[in-house]
Amino acid sequence: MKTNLILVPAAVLVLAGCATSLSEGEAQQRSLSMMKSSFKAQGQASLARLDQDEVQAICSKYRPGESIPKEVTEKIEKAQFAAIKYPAKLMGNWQAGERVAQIGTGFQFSDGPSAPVGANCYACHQMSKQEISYGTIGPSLYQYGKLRGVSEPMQKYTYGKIYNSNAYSACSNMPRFGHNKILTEAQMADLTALLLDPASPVNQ
Amino acid sequence: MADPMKIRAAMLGDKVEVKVLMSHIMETGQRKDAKGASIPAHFIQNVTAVHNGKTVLSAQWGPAVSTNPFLSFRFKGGKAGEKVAITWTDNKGDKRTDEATISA
Amino acid sequence: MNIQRRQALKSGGGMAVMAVAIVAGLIRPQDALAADWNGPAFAAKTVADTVKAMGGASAADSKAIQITAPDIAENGMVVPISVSSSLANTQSIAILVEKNPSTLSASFDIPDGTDPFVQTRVKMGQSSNVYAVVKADGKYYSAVKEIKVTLGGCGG
Amino acid sequence: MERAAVVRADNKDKGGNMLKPYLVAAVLLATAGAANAQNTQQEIERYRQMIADGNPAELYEAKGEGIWKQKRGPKQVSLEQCDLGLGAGVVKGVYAQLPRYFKDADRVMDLETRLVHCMVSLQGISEADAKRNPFSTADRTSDMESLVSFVTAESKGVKMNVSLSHQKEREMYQLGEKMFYFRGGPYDFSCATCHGEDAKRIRLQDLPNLTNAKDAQRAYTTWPAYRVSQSTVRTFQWRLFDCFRQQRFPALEFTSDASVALTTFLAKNANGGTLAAPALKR
Repeated sequence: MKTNLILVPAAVLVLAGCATSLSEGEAQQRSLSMMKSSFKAQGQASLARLDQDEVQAICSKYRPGESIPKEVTEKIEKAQFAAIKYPAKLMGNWQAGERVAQIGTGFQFSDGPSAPVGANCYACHQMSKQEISYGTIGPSLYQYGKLRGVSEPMQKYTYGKIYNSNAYSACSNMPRFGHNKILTEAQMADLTALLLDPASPVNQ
Repeated sequence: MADPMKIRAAMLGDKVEVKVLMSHIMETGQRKDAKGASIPAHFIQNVTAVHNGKTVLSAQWGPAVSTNPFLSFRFKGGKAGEKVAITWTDNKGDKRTDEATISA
Repeated sequence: MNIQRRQALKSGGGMAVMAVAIVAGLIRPQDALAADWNGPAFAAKTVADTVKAMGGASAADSKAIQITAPDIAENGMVVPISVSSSLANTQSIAILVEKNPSTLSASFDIPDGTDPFVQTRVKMGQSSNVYAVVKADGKYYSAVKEIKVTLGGCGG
Repeated sequence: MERAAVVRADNKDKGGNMLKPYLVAAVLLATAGAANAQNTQQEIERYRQMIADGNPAELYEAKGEGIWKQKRGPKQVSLEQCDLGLGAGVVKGVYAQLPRYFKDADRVMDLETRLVHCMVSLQGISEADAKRNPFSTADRTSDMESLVSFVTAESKGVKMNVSLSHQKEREMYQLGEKMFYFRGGPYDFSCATCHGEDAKRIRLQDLPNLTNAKDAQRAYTTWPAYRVSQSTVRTFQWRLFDCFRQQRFPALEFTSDASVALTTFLAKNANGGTLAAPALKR
């Protein structure tokens, strides 16, 4: 009996400890203010990069693989899609696209103002047979165009997906290259060509 | 002053197997520091290993040997408890000698 | 350095830049002052010139030399290479990287009683053939192995 | 046998086409992509094994021990009386229980933060000086890298055992978890973008899923590590700093609250894993 009497308060204490951990809202707020005081601006990376836009704020709430409610994804996709701006010419030059796909620098605080900004496609996607050093965070894009054809709607879809991945897949891992002004129109058109042009190594 | 080496010498059958790690930048002469100034070449040029007064290995290196160089070799005629001494000299004239006792 | 190097590695043509970098440090006059350091051999740009600078006319292919190294190096800054020779009276072993602008990486004198075997690590600016050149009984022999250097990940 | 012969023959007549042997092998196996990837992975694994023997981190461990025992700072004392969590002067096993709450500082601290604390409180070194040189550069070595190598090596073989018994430890864990999923910057990246799913890789580098215990253990217990690509030992503080750089975030300040919070989250997730640091990595 005596041991029981001692054990019970101990258990209560542990529970009380857990109960006083931060609420979801508190944790959110304190985490953000902690980050603001723990990062410092360096090179081209200002503290404003910690200010989330609506998509980033919503997507931070979901874990990878966690299913996101349909009304949430639809809302994001609709708004992001509406903001896509298409150039007159959707397909550029696949050779230039291959160069952009290989470049991994850009927007890091260590990148000087003249450092090239690339799309770094190979970091996450298999693209061609030639490049064996490719990542698997995104799906393989090998024979992307060969499987889908080069129709106008396909060009538009491909350009749009590069411009803003969230227009088609809310909370995608892929950067919104056009929406966030990472790549130029010409670069995105060149990447579209890399994916769709029958002569591109992607489609061999 | 140069940091000490890590030397392991152990009997492997009737031979002594020596493994050495040296603390050296092995600078190629082409890197730049934070201010953009070239860092001068600085690398080990000569390595010798001596056991009982006899040279058991001597080497000449260029800056293409990796930073913090690793070297392994084997020789006959050593016994547990005896010593192996390694010496390196670099292109700036820095020099370092360390010793290890051969383990069984 | 790492960032620049990655960039150099990524833009295929830029690879030579790193390699040139490796040699440039070599050929400074004060380096040649070291007593037992073969300056001309370390300044040589080809396998043939290196063999000549080491004192041989040419090096014959030999199956008695074994190079142990990975087919693919995850990073060119550290490429593990070991060389062993079963040639009688092996006197020296040298490691040469063909596409490093200074071909010779290291050479080892092997006295009597020391195994004709060395293991070390070298830098490679790009994928290249690696040669082991062995002097045995006064003659020069060689073996070759191709080693590929892969690109790294997250973008510099 | 035949396959190997073909590959070797191809190796010999090389003309700068680094893929050729793989393509030959691939054709023979009739499944191009899979064969390619498998060969590459196998060879890289072989590369890792070949460099595993003779880790230059040992040079840093030895140097770090010297710095730990050296009388330094205005007070001319060594760090040997520093309390890293298991009592003054105890080094063995401490890394397995960090980060933790320290009453004397009323703060949760990771190893680097605690070392800075000891340099300030024991040796009389200014905080700014103690934090001045956390990561070595091309032209400058870092005592912190050596000290961390020495301390962590003293926990080799010990199982990770981070406790969340103090309220502030629980809070830091929670804040670190939030940070892990925080998406921001021009690329929308969070830690979870690369480290939230199983069996992914970037280029050829495997990415640990840090939300899965096994991966988290393997990753955390092999930091700090001698990075061959950088020719130096990199600490866990550096690991986070450089991840955020590549996430396109601003610079994470050394020993900041956010760095400790995220470390608490990751270290706790690695509980049960056996420490093998400083390890050797690409």
